[in-house]
Amino acid sequence: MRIWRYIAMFLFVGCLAGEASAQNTISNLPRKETLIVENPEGTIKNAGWFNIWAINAGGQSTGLHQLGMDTFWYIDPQKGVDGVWDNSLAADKPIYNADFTEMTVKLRKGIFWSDGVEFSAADVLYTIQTHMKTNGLRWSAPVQVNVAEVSAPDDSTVVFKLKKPNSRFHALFTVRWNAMWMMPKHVFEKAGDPLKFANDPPVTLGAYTLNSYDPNGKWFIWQKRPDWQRTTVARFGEPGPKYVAYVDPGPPDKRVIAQMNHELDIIHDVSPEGMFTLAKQSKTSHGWFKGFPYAHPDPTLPAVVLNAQNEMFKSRDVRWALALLIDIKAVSMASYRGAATISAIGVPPTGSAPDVYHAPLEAWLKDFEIDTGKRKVKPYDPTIGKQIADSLRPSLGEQIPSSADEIAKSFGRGWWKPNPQAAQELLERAGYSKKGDKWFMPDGKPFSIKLMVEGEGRPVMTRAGSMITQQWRQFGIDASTVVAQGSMVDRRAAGDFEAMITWSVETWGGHPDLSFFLDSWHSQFVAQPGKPQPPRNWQRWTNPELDKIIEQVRQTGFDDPKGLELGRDYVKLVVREMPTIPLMSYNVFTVMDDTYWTGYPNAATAPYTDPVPNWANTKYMMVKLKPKQ
Amino acid sequence: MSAPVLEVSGLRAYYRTSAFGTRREVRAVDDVDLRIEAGEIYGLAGESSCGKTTLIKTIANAIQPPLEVLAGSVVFNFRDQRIDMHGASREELRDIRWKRLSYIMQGSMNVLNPVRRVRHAFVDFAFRHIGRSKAEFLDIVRAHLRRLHLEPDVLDAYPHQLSGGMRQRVTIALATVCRPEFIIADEPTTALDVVVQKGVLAMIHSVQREMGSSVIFVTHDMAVHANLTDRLGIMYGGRLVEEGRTADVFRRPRHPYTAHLIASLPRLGDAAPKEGLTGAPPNLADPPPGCRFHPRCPLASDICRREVPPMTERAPGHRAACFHSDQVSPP
Amino acid sequence: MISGYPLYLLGRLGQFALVVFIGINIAFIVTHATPIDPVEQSIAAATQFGSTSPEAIALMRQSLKELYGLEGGLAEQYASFWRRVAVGDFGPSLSAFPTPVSVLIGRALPWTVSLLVVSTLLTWALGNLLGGLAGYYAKNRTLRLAGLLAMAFHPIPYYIVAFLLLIVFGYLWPVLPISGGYKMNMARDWSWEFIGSLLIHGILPVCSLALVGLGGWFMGMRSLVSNIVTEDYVTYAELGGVKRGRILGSYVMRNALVPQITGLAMSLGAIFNGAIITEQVFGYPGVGTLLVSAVHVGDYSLVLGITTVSIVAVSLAVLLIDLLYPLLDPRVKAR
Amino acid sequence: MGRSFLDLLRLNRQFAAGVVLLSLVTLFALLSFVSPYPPNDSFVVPPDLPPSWTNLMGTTSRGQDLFWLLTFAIRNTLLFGITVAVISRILALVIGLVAGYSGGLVDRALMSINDTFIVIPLFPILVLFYFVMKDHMSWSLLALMMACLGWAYDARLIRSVALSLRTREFTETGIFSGMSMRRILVEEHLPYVLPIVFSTTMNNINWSIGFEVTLSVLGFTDINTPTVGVLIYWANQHTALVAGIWWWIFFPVLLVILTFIGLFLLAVSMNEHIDPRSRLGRSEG
Repeated sequence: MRIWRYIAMFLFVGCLAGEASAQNTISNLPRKETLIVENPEGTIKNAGWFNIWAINAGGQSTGLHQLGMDTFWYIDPQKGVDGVWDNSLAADKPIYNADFTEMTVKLRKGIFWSDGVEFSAADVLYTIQTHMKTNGLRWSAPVQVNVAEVSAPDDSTVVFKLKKPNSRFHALFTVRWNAMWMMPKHVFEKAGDPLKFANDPPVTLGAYTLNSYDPNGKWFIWQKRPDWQRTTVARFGEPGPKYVAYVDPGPPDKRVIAQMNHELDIIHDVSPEGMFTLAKQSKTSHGWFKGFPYAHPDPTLPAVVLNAQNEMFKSRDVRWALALLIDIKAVSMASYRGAATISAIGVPPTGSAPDVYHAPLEAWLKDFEIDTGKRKVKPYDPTIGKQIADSLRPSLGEQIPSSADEIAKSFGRGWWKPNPQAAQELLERAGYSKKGDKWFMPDGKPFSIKLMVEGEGRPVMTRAGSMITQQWRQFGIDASTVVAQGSMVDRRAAGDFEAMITWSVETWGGHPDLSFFLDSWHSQFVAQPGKPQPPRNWQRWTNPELDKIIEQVRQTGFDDPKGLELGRDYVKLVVREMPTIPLMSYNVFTVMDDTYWTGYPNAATAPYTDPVPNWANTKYMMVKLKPKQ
Repeated sequence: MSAPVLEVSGLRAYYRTSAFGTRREVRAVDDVDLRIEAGEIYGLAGESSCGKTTLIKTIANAIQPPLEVLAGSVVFNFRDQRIDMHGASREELRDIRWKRLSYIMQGSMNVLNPVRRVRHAFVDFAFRHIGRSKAEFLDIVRAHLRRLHLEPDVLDAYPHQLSGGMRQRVTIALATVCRPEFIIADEPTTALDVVVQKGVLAMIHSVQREMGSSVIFVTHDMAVHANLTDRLGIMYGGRLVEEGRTADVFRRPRHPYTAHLIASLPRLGDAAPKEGLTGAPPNLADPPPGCRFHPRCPLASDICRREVPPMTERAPGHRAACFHSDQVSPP
Repeated sequence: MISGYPLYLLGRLGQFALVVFIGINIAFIVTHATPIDPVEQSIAAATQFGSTSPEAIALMRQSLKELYGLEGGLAEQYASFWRRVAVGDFGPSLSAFPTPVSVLIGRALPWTVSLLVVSTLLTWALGNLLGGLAGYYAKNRTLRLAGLLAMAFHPIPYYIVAFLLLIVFGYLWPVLPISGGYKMNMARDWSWEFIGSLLIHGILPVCSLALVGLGGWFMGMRSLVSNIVTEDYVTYAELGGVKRGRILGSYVMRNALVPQITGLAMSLGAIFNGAIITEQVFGYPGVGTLLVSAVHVGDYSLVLGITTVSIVAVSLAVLLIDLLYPLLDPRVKAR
Repeated sequence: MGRSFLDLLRLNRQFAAGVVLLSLVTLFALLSFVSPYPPNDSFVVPPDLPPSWTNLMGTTSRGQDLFWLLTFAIRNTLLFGITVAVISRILALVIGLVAGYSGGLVDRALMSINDTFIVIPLFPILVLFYFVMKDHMSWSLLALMMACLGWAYDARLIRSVALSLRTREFTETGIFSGMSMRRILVEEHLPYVLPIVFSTTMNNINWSIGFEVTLSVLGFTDINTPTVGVLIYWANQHTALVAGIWWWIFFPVLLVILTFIGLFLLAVSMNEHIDPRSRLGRSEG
């Protein structure tokens, strides 16, 4: 069969030809000057759309909001380059009047749009006014709800008159992942309907402009502005990469392969196993922590969210019983293979929170008691973080920190000790009963819980969920995990679930103020069953005491130390009531490859920002990155 | 006298299968000798699964596993070429096929490619032997068809558009277009109704007369043999049991099986129902010892059960394999 | 018979129109039955991670509803859907508002069509050729081995095959690109360089589809052929000394191809659904990814757009096959 | 029937091999009833162990013994495939034969329905069905749904054979001798289309299992019922392929291949047995 020989030869030659080019995935750009970053949005359906103010019409973390956008302030989820708070377009912090009905912003001077036009108060005015008169822009609703009038007494001052007092109005312009971005007036006023304008190519305020993009939405390449000195990050130095490519690298296995081939400098997130594989096989790859647990704890708190409008979870005793049936060590192993940062309280254990909340409340937690009806138990076990570290040490050795402080930082502190006996007593007090080895509700129906998880979108949480239902099942509760692939957003909003793993707590990270999520927990926002619930109080839990705390926070300034006290009150309240069962921070396995670039943020020596590259805050990473040589 | 066109000697062809180590042999053709002279129509008769078709396949070398030729030879003596069918190369065989040796097959319904027009069959089968240009070739074919009283239009028809009898005529035309020296006709009339059958037989007869070809004509229908063939061979259980001029065989059969076949022909004025043979045809995987017909034979004796009766000449040109040849009663 | 053909044609065209109409209606009903609300999806997308004031949500919901034109009832949407489809417009996508659905499909379709036409034809031709040879030369060892391989590959879930290829040629022996349809930052100018890049990026997707698809055609063809070789007309042609190549081609394959061509037409019609897993694994652009993401976010305009294109394409393929069938198999009278 | 089964087993090597393979797979699936571990419990054994004598097929990253887990998965997957195949075969046979035989208006009407099922794209429908069913989605529902969507193609195939059978003489003989449609279809046409039914059964099972895996890979699955798809789903979530846990993928795939080859051999040998022509060819003397 001579034909086979030809085929083999053809393949061989083809492969040789391929070998040269397959190594290099970008054409016409020097790899050494290019940073390749994963965009977790994946393929962008409408790639040629760079009007970020029109909802959904295009990608956001394609580099567009990290490298192209800017607004008044940034709060860093970690320590920040120069402190947590950065005045970006603003020259100073927000200035409120006494009753929080007016906010004044002083603008930084000498900042230019990428087309050479200077940024000024007129742009701000245009942005706000456009949102006031146009419905359906990304920030139209919050602007219309809050702003009565906006004015610019001079070129670098903007004054917002608010419809009602709001001590957190600046949050709208303060980047935590994103915030309301400023529009280039000179571009948009010529563009007609701002909802239908594609803004391609975008005129940017950031240090980069668009170089090229794939019409099919697989990649976006940005290029450093020659006048980068006229942008806000210039205060910290020159951005390192000349080009930044945001790509859709495909499923997790492929991201691992791509980084092992050194064709993906930053992986946004990957499975724990993928992270371990990279740590083992690629000398140049590393995570936020130098060794285990590698991942960056995002200021997000995955929890078992119990739908408070469901009869089953109305009793605090039941909620507490469910918490006491969870063995967090097993959950940590099942979800993150131990690489989790656990938290017993309703604040993510990251950024400034451990110092402000976790450490100071440790003593209170140790003494905290719950009454099972038969006896009082102290549920808190402060050694669980250490136990997790100890159980990992035999297989991972050196990588596992040994100082109590380090352990607390990487693995968290304590959690609730599994206590089936107490859970049984609590359930019995709530009128539940056990017949044979099955539990029944007071109305005689079997006690059955469907725990909803997100599936593919959050694989680690799916794993945690299946471990938790397994533990509940072993206790005699008819628990099962259901995957709400695709429909999670709708079901979560509509309250169409019994229990789910998601987060209703997100914080600034670097800043201890809790209003970011807490305000939405006020009972005034809780929707009727079946009606959509505004983010983030997915548990639809109401409590008069909580309302009181929230109302007090609203009247307290953002940086007022009194806010911390109120925050701690909130923590104590939710520990007593257990409306959601906090598990751990959302650890993101962002993996960075040193082959072409150094200077990435890390926990030990450079905690200047969050490495997770879809955060708009990563603009600060660019100025710290240096070519490897 | 010149050599016979076809010489078959000592031919033995078995179906051999083996499953899980168990060998199975079906002795479909066992020790067959026959000769066919130039220009004669030789008939081959016998009930179904007596080995007729296998014999023909073996003669034409159309054998495929599990059929194997174990012994014997098949030799054609064409006018200027002698060919051993089982010793010749593929190319040699291909050369004689259709030019010297052609075939009219059983089940004429399906012998033509259903998705192509009839014309292509003529091209595929005969063009390489006739040569010339395509147009000239088609002219020759048309002339041939006309000679056989067929409309040349049939060339442009698909097989399914022709009636059964028509298709069989086309097949005969196809088989004879190269004026072959030898034609194998395997039950060409079996599926046809009586009237059509008669026409087809007449056609074969006239073609054969015209071209002087030799024909081996297989059918189980004794009436057809009586009307068409010059000589007749009777097969039973994989063996040739009687052979002679057709008229002789009909007049004075020398084998009880032949007698039975002839007796079962309907005749005018017959009132009594025909007496059937008892028993089933022999299982050729495990044939009875001795004469294979003995279990069903009214004349069977001890020797028949022990020894295989040899094929011996009982009258000039009339051979039979029976120990009790003399006792066979004429019809 | 000829005089009946126009009548038959008319009837068949009517059936085509009916099938398309019913199909699109089913698609309309099904897509609108989705519990996924595009407005909620947009709100979630706009409020995830970032700062959100709960008071603003209700306002946002209302204005998005107006913007997307979802205010009217189902009947109204149905009417406007048909009004638009009649002029070949599927309206704006709800998840990429205000970009028209047709623009989104138009961007993805060329990739899908070229990838799948190439791989389908290649697979079909190769599968049938090998299958035909294997059925005809049943004893040939190489062909038997090929058959065994095709059969072993056939049942492996496609995802696994694709990924194994990716690991082998993208990592262990990194000779082929594993992502995208062409190199990043390359101008789509139809230069030789660009075409070369297109081809080399297509190798793995095409091969993966071929590896898995080959077995089906192979086995189908082999069993068809092994039935056909016992047909009288094949035996007869062999007795007639017709060349083996000619027998294989004009007698055996020609007859066996009739059902295989039907299969081919249908697979070609079905390509408008895209190759979802291929696109996912190889990061290849195409309609599949678009469809999956549209389904995920409840963008029923887009789902309906893709579905309608696919319905029309498959129906057309079926129609063509029915009209051409008498040519392929003259035994079947058009009726 | 029993005799011919034994005959086939004795005489037809392909049939015997197919039966042996399928028996092994079935036996393996039956082992699920004596599994020491419930299928949904994780971390019952140490994770990530390669195959060894104690864990024949190794353990998964979820701390499950792959051998026992796979017994459940194969059982459910087989049941799934067979359910889809049987239901859709019945639909395809009835509709294909009746349409092909009747012709005319009946044919036109049936083929319109048939074509509608061919043209509506499966994927969005199944996913939307999944959305609508929410937590009630189970493999049996999915099987039912796929059976309802998976018959049309083969019905068309059967119809086309039935169409050409209709033009054959024996059908007309049958009609003239006064056989009822049901009898002609069952006694005359069915034997001719049975080979198609057998080979399409295999393809249908393969198709449905493949589709189940595709949906699983995309995450549209009920993770509480282990199937081959769910196994791959979990393996995927743990990036088993790049993490070097190859056995997590290898053994499920191996079993699927064995099942498929078993079915294939069975289909081929049954076809030979049933097909009137090749049977004649075999016994002809």
